[in-house]
Amino acid sequence: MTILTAIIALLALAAVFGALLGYASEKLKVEGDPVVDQIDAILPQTQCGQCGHPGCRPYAEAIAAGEEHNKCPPGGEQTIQELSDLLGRDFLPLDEEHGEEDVKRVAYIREDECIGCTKCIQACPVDAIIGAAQKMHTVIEDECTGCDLCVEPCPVDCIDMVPVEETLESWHRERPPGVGGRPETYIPVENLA
Amino acid sequence: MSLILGPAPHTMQQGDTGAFMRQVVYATGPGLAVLTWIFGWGTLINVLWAVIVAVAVEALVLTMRGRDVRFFLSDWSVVVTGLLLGLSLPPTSPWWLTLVGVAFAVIVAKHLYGGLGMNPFNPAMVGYALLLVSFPVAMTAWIAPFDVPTFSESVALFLGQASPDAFSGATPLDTFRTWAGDAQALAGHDILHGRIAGRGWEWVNAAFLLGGLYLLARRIINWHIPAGFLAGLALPALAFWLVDDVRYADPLFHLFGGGTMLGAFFIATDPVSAATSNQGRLIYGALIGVLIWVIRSFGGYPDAVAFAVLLMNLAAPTLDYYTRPRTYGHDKPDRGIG
Amino acid sequence: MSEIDYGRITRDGLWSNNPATVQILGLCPLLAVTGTVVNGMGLGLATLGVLTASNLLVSLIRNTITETVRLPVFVMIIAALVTLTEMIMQAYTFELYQILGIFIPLIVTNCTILGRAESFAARNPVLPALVDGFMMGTGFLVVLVLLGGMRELIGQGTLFADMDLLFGPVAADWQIKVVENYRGFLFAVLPPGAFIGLGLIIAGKNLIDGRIEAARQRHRAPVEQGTKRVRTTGKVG
Amino acid sequence: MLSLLRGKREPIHDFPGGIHPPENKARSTAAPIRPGPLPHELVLPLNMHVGAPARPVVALDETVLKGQLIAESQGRISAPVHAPTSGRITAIEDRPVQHPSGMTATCIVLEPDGREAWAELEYRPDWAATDPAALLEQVRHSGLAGLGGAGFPTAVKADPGEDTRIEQLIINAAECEPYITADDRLMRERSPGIIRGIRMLAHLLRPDEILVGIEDNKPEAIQALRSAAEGTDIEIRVVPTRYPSGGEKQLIQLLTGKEVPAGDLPARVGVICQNVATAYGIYRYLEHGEPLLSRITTVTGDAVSHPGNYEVLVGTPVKDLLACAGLDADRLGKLVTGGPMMGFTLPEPAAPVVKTSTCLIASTPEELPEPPPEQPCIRCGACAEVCPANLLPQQLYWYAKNDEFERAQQHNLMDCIECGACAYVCPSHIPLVQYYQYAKGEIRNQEAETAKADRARQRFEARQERIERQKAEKEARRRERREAQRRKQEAAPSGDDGTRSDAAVQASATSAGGGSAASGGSDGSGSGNGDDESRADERARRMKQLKVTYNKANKQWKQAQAAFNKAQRDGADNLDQLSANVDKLRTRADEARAELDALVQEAKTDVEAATGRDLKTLKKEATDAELAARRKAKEVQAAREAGATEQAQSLEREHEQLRQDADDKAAWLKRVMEEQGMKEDE
Repeated sequence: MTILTAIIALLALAAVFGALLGYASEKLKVEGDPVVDQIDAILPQTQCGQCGHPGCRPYAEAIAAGEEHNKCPPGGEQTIQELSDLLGRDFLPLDEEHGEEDVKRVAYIREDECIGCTKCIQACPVDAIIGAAQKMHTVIEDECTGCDLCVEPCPVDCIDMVPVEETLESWHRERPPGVGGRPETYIPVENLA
Repeated sequence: MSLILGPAPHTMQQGDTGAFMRQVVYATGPGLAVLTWIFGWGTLINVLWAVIVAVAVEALVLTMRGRDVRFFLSDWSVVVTGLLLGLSLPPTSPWWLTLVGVAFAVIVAKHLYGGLGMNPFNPAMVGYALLLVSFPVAMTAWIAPFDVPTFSESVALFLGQASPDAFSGATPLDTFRTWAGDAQALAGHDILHGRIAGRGWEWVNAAFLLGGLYLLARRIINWHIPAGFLAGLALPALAFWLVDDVRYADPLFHLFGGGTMLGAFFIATDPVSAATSNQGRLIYGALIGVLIWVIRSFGGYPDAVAFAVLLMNLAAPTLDYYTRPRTYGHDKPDRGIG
Repeated sequence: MSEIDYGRITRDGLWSNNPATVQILGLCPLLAVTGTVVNGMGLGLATLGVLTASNLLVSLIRNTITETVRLPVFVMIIAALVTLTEMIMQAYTFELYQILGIFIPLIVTNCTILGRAESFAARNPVLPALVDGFMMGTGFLVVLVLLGGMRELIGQGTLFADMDLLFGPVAADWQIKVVENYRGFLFAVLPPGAFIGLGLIIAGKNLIDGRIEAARQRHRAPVEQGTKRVRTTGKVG
Repeated sequence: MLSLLRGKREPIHDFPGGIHPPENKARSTAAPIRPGPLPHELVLPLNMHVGAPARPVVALDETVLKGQLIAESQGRISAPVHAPTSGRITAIEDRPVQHPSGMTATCIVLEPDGREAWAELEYRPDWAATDPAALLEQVRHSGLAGLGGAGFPTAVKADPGEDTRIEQLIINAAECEPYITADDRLMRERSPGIIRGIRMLAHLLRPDEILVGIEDNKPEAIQALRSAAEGTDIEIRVVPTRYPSGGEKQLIQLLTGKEVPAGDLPARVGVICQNVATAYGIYRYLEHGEPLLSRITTVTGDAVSHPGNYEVLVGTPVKDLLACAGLDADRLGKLVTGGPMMGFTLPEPAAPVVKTSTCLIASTPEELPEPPPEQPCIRCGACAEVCPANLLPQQLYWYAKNDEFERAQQHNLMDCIECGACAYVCPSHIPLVQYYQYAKGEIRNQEAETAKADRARQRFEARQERIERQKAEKEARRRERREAQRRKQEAAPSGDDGTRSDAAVQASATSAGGGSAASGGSDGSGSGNGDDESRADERARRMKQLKVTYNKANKQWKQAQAAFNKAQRDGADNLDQLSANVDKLRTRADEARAELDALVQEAKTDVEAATGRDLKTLKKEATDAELAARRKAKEVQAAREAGATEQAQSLEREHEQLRQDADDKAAWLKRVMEEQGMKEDE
């Protein structure tokens, strides 16, 4: 008798909740996945391809599809951290197979040596190089993402990747050394008559 | 020659954390003296021992954590922790009791959370609660007021060579709790009636009140927490005492009994674990007061400062969250995440 | 999943993905019943049994249940198994059953069990699921016993007291009095002691992991950098 | 002091917090204003103001006269620079400027000739009768920029826009920072000029009220101003001495009770605030035609023997000014420009005095000592009590320390005015302001980076789109050409057999079944070309072989390269040998690749020859057909959902056709490629 009660009870429950689940799965369907946009917004948009994808957007799509989120050297640890927060994944150290984090750089064309071949213009993913065939080219520094894709195609090796220099506008005080430290520094000064 | 560089401001107010903490140490002087006068040498011995243990454990932990021992000891915070815990323990406490409490306070309640400034709970009270929960008998063995053991007896108690049973007597709070509601029995206990409140303890509390007022005068603490604390304790006590003066003790008895003043001026005011805004501090203090009254009146433990403070330590971040001031130029306080 | 690495499953269960110290699952029994070794072991064995059996059953039926009803089905399986275990304990270790009380039925809600069913058994063949259940259960059991031992030692000064509750009269004299005339440290027996004890165990594990990782770092082969780069700008003349 | 406060018509409002640091003002107020030195060179930075740097309008070696424009303003928020004395331009180059980083900026260097020969100046003594708009245009050329230390171009501030009504014009004479007495001395000695300047500002702004806010620790200045303002509608309001009452927002709050909304300008609440020295500068400019050439700067500190206020030519190197004030270099510890609360330490004494230099403190190490090391925050809340903006400095500190910038912003970090009151009272000596400056700087840089990333994304996407479009256009053109050619051929009388390629096209098209242009033709496509077939087979075999060879060689080469790299890192001695090996393997790989490429090319040409179209076109056509079919399928779906059954049915028929077409084209493509021994990926 107990067994019978148990079976009946379980069956009844199964029927009721099964129906409920069926109803819910029909009514509460979720579609679309805006996470790609969110990931893309975090990626640094250098379009450098170091992640193994042709551009940041494709990599964002790949991450959303489950690829590791530690393949972006220009973004570095901060980007990995932000992606970890967004996706609820564990923080991973940067995958060195894709390169290492470096200071921000921009391309600089040594204009005397430029032969005007336009190869770098074709290579630049963000149209940050201007010039025409047989004419000298130059980099729009503000638009250069530092992807260095233009360096290799240059037949005369006249493109340098130079570190972005600090300006009076971008300079700010460093974070103090923390508990136990002094923010102070001494500098030697001469000829102060 | 060389120029010194550094961030603004280039001038600073006198005083540092260590100086603040030293003021707290000085302010406990009257209380310590009265405790010793009423309960004998045990308190003094225990306080000294607690401070020694606290400093030694702190130094040990700092060494293990690879920190600059001298620098971190210079803030005197661990001295205050040891001191407050020592003051809270019964004068009959054996050395190991103090050792366990202080070591736990410094290691678990302070350093496991990251050291000074990072601990969510008042370390001294965590140590006290641990001891009270683990060793209830030893922790309630107070000496009857003015029934002072000799110095050698105190030392023997401290070394664990004498049993506290021979000396211990109930405190006024304990007595009242036991006999509350029984008018006849209450009348028969003269420990309940001193000049202001319960015998002996009234002077202890008066002395801590004096020390607390000194701290207020030196602007080491703000008035908000003690005021809220005392009001939160006295008001419900007054209301219920007016309704039934046999079942409930009178407000003066609460204010000058047990660890009230020590708690109000020295323990609840620990800035690290308290609420930070003035409004928050007022609420924080008041809720501690109410909790103390509730636990004393209806709970199973004779005094309640430690539990009330620890409970409100938990609530402090929430209070801070809801008492955020309105920033200049904003219409209303922003309460985003955090 | 073409190849099943049983070594890996074992390592995961016992160490690198231990349900108690890494996943921090099943805290309720972990903290509540580990006052002594015997309590911890009793509950640990019960959990081990349920976990192994539930992994087995879930793996068996994994291809026949749909995504939407999997949770009720898993819970039903686990609930049935726990009820069985409860009955068994009632029959053979009655005193222990009484001591553990509500925590035996509460195994139903142990996240470890549902977690393994969901994340492993439902996606793997029977044998790996069985091994995984057993190893996870063992990992959990080890932590329960360890924590029980720590708390018993500090709280009462003994080890393996009352083992006869679990193993019958043979085990009656297994008790070891580590400290004579111990006063007892109630704190360790109370729940806060369990939290701190678990914290210490986790800290110890992390310490060892840190050492291992450091040693591995030292012997790691250098990685070829930037070998996986592609051009985003198509073929460039 | 109290008597001064009494009898006010309106009560002084209050601001929260504030501190009372030691004033240290007495020693520099004792002496009257003295002239500064005439150094052997003046260094004039082009960005002495907030906004875009000025643009030089003088050439190297040019001789300039005192008051002559040497750099003009660039854009709206900018200010021009004038020659502070007559002399010769010796350089336009990067020089160290007054900046906490000690970095350089472009400066014009002027070598004074000592003649003090004035350029021709423009007077405006009739300013009261001039139209404010014209007057404002005039002020733009004065070079004035917030002399209180902020450096915001005065003309921009005096022009709140047509539709903004100014209720209060506030003249900031509070000078709340310790040590600084420049405004104090100026008011004591030159009140009439200041009052005239204020009236000129009032003429520009037409405010309802004119309020001068001054701290009660300057009784002489108050007296002087009061008597000068006698008979005007200028009201002198005395406020209690409390730092930072001279902060713009705090002074507005003190005098009017108004708060400037976060992230907005005072004009938003109908208030304009100008510094008292700026008002004096306007007076000098309009009534005497003299642009901003010099300013009153306080030189003080224990390391100078003649502390006081100096009327310094803009551009005077700090070290020359210090020498003039009697600097004892051996005792110098910190060299602070601005006040001790908000000023910064100068790393470079060669930097010049600029328009915003209110004060120079040459302190001894005892006077402004280096701060003790930072202790842990004990959350005492002292900082929150003194914060004039009602922030929670200790929370901001935690967030800045842990780089939680988002949370810091939620706690209104950006409303911090960096007054330093919190750090002044902190018992743990935490350099709070530095934490905030760090966090603010990081946030600003991050915002700039995000903006740049957005731009990069747009440019990248635009580029991709353009490339696609160009490809499509090229394709369209090619197809058009071919179509034209075909039509021409069709129009021309063609023989029975036609050209081979024509036949192939027709045959293929027929076999594909979708080519409507094809009329009849044989169905055994490709079978007629036995020779070609065997050639294609042969090529397919060869290509397969080559592929294997290439892959193998390539792999070997990569391995060899890696081995070589490793050897190089380890410093092995057989580098040459390895290197040779690498080269050899590379050559082999390259050769295989070249041959393979040639074969592929050949295959492609054959395809073109066989079908009349190149492979790309075929692919493109197949893709286009596929896309069209899919699009139609969507339309069908949409129509169904919309309930247009009839429409859906007709669309369905169209879709079927398109689908058929797409499948056929795909099949055709595949077949053509197979015929030529190529795979999809070639």
